[in-house]
Order: sequence, then C-alpha cells, then structure tokens
Amino acid sequence: MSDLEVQYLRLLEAVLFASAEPIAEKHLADRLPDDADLPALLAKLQGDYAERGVNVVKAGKSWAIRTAPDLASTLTAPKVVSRRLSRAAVETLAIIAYHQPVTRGEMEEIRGVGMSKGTLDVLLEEGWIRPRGRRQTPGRPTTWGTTDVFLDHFGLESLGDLPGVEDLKAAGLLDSGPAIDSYRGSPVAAVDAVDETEETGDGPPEPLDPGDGLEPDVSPG
Amino acid sequence: MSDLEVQYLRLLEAVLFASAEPIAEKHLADRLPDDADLPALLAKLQGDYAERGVNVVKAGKSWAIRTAPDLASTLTAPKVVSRRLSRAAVETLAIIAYHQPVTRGEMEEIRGVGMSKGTLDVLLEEGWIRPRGRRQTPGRPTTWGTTDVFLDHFGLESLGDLPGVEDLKAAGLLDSGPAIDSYRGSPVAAVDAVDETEETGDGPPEPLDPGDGLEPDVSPG
Amino acid sequence: MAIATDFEDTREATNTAPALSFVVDIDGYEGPIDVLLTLAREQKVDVTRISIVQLADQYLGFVTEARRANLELAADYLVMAAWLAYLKSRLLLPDLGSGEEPTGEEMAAALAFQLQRLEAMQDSGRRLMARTRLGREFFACGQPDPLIRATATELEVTLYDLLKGYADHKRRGTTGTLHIEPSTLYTVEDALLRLRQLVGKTPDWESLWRFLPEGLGGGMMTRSALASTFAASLEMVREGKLRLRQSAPFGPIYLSAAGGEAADEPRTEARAKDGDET
Repeated sequence: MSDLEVQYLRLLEAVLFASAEPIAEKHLADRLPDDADLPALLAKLQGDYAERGVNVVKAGKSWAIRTAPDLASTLTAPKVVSRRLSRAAVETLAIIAYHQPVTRGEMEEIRGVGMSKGTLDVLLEEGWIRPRGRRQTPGRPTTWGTTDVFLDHFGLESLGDLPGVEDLKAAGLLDSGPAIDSYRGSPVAAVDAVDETEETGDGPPEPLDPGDGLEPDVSPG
Repeated sequence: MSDLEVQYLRLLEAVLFASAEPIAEKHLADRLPDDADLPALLAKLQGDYAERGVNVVKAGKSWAIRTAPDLASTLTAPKVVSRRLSRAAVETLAIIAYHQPVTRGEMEEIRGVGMSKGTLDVLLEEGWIRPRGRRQTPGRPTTWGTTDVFLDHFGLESLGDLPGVEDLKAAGLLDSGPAIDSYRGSPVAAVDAVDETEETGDGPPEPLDPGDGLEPDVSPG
Repeated sequence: MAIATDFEDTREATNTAPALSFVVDIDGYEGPIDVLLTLAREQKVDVTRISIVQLADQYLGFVTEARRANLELAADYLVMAAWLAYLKSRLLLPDLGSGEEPTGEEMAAALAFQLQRLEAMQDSGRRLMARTRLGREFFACGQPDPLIRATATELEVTLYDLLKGYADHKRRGTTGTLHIEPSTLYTVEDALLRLRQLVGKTPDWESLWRFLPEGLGGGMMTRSALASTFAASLEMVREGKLRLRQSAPFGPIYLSAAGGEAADEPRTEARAKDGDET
C-alpha cells in the first residue's frame, strides 16, 4: 500500500468510527478524495478488523463498525437498556446522600410528597443505597444510606466531597430569591435599563457630587 | 500472545469501541476476567492503533478510542454543537485545572472579581469539574478539580500535559503567593465570609453616601 | 459593567451613546484586576517589570475617564482606585517604618504577583481552548453500542444531575414559605438626605437626573433612586425649600432652591430630552 492509500484508509476508518449511523457507499465516496479506490479500501479495512473485537460490517449498501458477534454473549448484560432515572428518584437519591441515615418517612417529609413504591427499589437494585439500621422510634423504621458503588459512579471519594448548600448556591445551581433579584440580575433586564437611558439621547447627565468624591491623588487622612 | 490473551484483547477493544465516554481503568478491569493483565493489554492495544485512523488514548485514569488528531483537517464535524464558553468560564476553568484543588474563594482571589452565576454551573454540567473535598478552613469550603472527561475533551493524557504547566510552576505562579486582598478589605474576600453578599453580587453596588469621600480601606500607618 | 452571562456576550457595548465616543469601554473587562492587566500590557514591557506608580496613574486616569463619560462603575472598581491611590502615596513618600503595616514595596510586589498570575491563567485558558478538542477536531465513537455497559450501572445519571436534583429540591423548599427579603433599593430617606445637601449648591434650574447618586449600576437601583429622589423633592417643596417645574406631561422635571436666584423658566439649553418616562 502506498502512503497515500494508507492515509485514505485511516480517513475511512475514522469516518466510519465517528459516524452516528451506517454510511452508504456513495456518501463514503464523497468523504474521500476522487482518486481513492473505495471498494479496495473497504475490503482492506474489513480484512484488518476481521479477527478483532470490532468488525467492519456491510448492511445493504451501507457500512459500519460493530462489536464482533461472538463477544455479544460475554459482553451483554442481562437487562441492559440504559435509561434515565426519574426526577423523583434523582431527588430521593440526593436526599439520601445528603441526609443519611434517613428513613422513608423522613424522605417523604423532606420532599413534602409521598414516595412511589418503585423509587427506592430502583436505587436499591442499582446498588446505590443500602439499609443502614433502624431508627429507635415506634415501628423501628429502616434507615437508608449510600454505598461505595454510589460514590464510585459519581466520582466522589467520600461523602464529604458533596458540595454544601452554600457551594451549590455559589455554583449557580441553587439560584433563587425574590423576584426583584431575578429582575435586576438578568442580563436582559440590564439591557432594558440601558436602553432606556439611551432613549434620552446622551443618557442621564452627570450627577452632582455632594461630597468630595474620588480624587486621583486622594491622600489617606 | 496466547489465545486467551487475544480473546481478552478483543473484549477490551470491543468495550472501548462501544463507549463514547472515556472508561475508568477500574471499570475496564471489572469487565475482564481476574487473570487479565490490564496494563499490558492496554499497552498492546495502544500500540496496535498507534498508526491507524483511530487511536487508543489515555485521559487521567480513563481510556477511550478517538479519531487521530492529524485527521482533523480532513475529518469534518457532522455538526458542531458545542457551546462557546464565556471568558469568565474559560479563565475559571484554567484556574481550576492549574490550581486544583481550589476553592471558589481562591478562584475569586485570582481573578479579582466575584464569581458570577452560571460559571461553575456550566463547567459542572459539561462534566469537566468535580468536587475534590473540603478545605480545612473556616466554613470548610468545597474544593474543585478537573475530571477525566476534561482531559479527554482537550486531548490531554494527564494534568502534567497542561500547556506550560512546568514553566508556570517554576515561575511560582501556581503558588498561593501574597495577593493584594490580604492588604485591603476587598469585596471579593468578604464573599466567603458573609454569604448574603453573594446574592447581591451581580446587582448594582451600594451608592456612595453623600459627603462620604472614598477612603482607602487600609488604615494608613 | 461586565454582565454575568453563561456564554459569550455578543451584545454591543450598549453604554456608549452614539453622540459620544468613549475612550474607555468598561464592558470588556472582568473586574479591576483585569483592567490593570490590560493597562500593564499597554506599557509594552514584561509584566514583571511594570512601573506600579505609572500603572496606578493609568488606572486612576481610566476611572476618571469612565466617570467623565458617565459609565457606571461598580464599587470594586472604586475601591481599587482608592487602594491604588493609597499605594502610590506609600511608594512616593518615605517609609516611616512603623513595622506593623506592609511597606509600599510589599504591596506593589503583591499587586505585580497577582497581575502575573492572572495573566498566566488568561493565557493558559486561551491555550487550552486552542487545543484540538473532542467533537471539533477529533471524535468519539459515533454510535455507541447500547448492549455494552461501560460502567457497572445502566442508569444515566451524572453528578450534575444529582446536585441539580438536590438544589431543585432545596429551592422548592425555600419557596414553600414566602419570605420578603430586604431589597437593596434607594430609599426616600437617603434621597432626602442627599437632596438637602445638594440643593444649596445649585442656584439654577437643574434636571432631576442630576441629583441621582453615582454608581447605581442601572436597572432597579436607578429606577428606585429616580422615584425616591422625586418623592424627596416633593417633600422639600412642601417644606418650602424647593421649587419644581415640569413644562409638559412626561416632560423633564427641574429643581431649584426656593430662595435661589433662578429664573422662572429652566434654561433652554438644558437637556430637553431628559426623559422621566418612569
């Protein structure tokens, strides 16, 4: 193979890898220079990957890189469809993380709503929470806490790494306040304010300075 | 290589190919049988792909398969959807990357301005930063650092590959150093202590009282 | 003022009225240190070898210019100006050697360090952003295999989701009860105090706008100052200390001391369009 052909092969490989869906041959041809021999390149690439963990496969007139079929059994988990956790479940998980050990009743009290049956189950199944003991109150309810799997999933070294409420606020996640704050804090509002003064032509005239304001050579007294 | 090793290599290859995100070494280890020599397999795989159109790259303690950087000019993005970061966010990201672990107060000291809302928030949402623990100072503020996703995004193998990091270290610019905040009562320094000031941080400043000339905050000797 | 936005601010510098061309544009800066750094670069020398006295003069000139041009400066810009004025005096006057205070040289060194450090971080940020980046110059697998679990979990929840979830919960918790928080508005009391001090100084008719304090930062604060100053002026009219004049509905409002020598009509060259729309 010439250097040029090697370069075309690399490009083809990268295009197939990065594509979100199988690519039709004619589109592959568009992505390569005119002098590239697409059928030969595809055949070469298919050969290169034939014995590997992923294969170059043809479906109809389209091409893609796919996991080798024989690995499917070792790689496939029994029930694997990735899914998003419901908002209620995320919030419950957060409350357990921040308030542990915490009982189910306390979670409902903190959230102010009842909890559906499945919420704790999902978290438990995931291995993110575990029973921590029992509260010494009537009915001796189970208390819940998070696991090492939880820490691991979220990239935390310890529970102490969870940012406090003040840090959340500072990070902009806990952005609340009276309406007036959101009014003057928002860039849009600020633009409005400026626009108004612009309508007056020169903007507001220079205010009078009652005291001796800022003098460049003010000396400390 | 034994047949078994080849099989392990194919497994590893399939897992890396199948994921869009970098995968932590420990999770890779989970996917392989106990007798697999992960470092050797990763090194072999990295070598196999060194000259190809896709490469096996390391980002911190995580690994991923990425298209080769030299193909950048010929490989056009399907559609670039990445958002443009504000200047404040870029500066803050650099400070976190080079000074980690670092608290919000320290970031504000370096930039000389209070943190505006939506700065840390955006970096956190990108998955580029993570809480690293707490500083053992009053208020126990959260410290922040970068993630493997950050390294992966910028094509860095480790923090040691940050541009110019050695020079900056040698010049003492990554030390905490005597900042001028310690010599004056700056509004920035006060933010950590009194949280209420943060809420009004973006709002208009307090008007100067009439007749009250602007005095330096440092009492002269 | 630099307005907090998540992403690049593409708006025009709205402070600049078309009639005037300002030398200073405060919108582009990320705070006083950033202004200082820009000025230091303009000295066209290594940041390690800048003249702090010269820099202080330039900054004070910048602030004066900004005020002359009616740009609203945040408090921290003014605090920095005062500090630099003080630092300059410490550098120029002989050190009395009290021992307790940092010397002028120590303060100057701290400032130089902070400038260098910020410059280093700004440069590093730029270099970082200039790197080849995932999704722009190099790419990830375009079609991840859903049958292969990369991690031990199948749920797509990020740390951001978790923290956001807790923050959302907290926020809803806080809105459960209505607390009316003290708002930072310009009070009528403040306006009255200010107006009483100013009125003697204005023999002529002056626009109400001219009596507003500086550095309000626009928006609500300026509106409230306008309203409060107007209310305060009514109070002083009631006391017989002030005269008010408005020649047309929604027209500009003029103030004059009651015992002053001002003519009955405001000057015609007064800014006719000083709108008091609010």
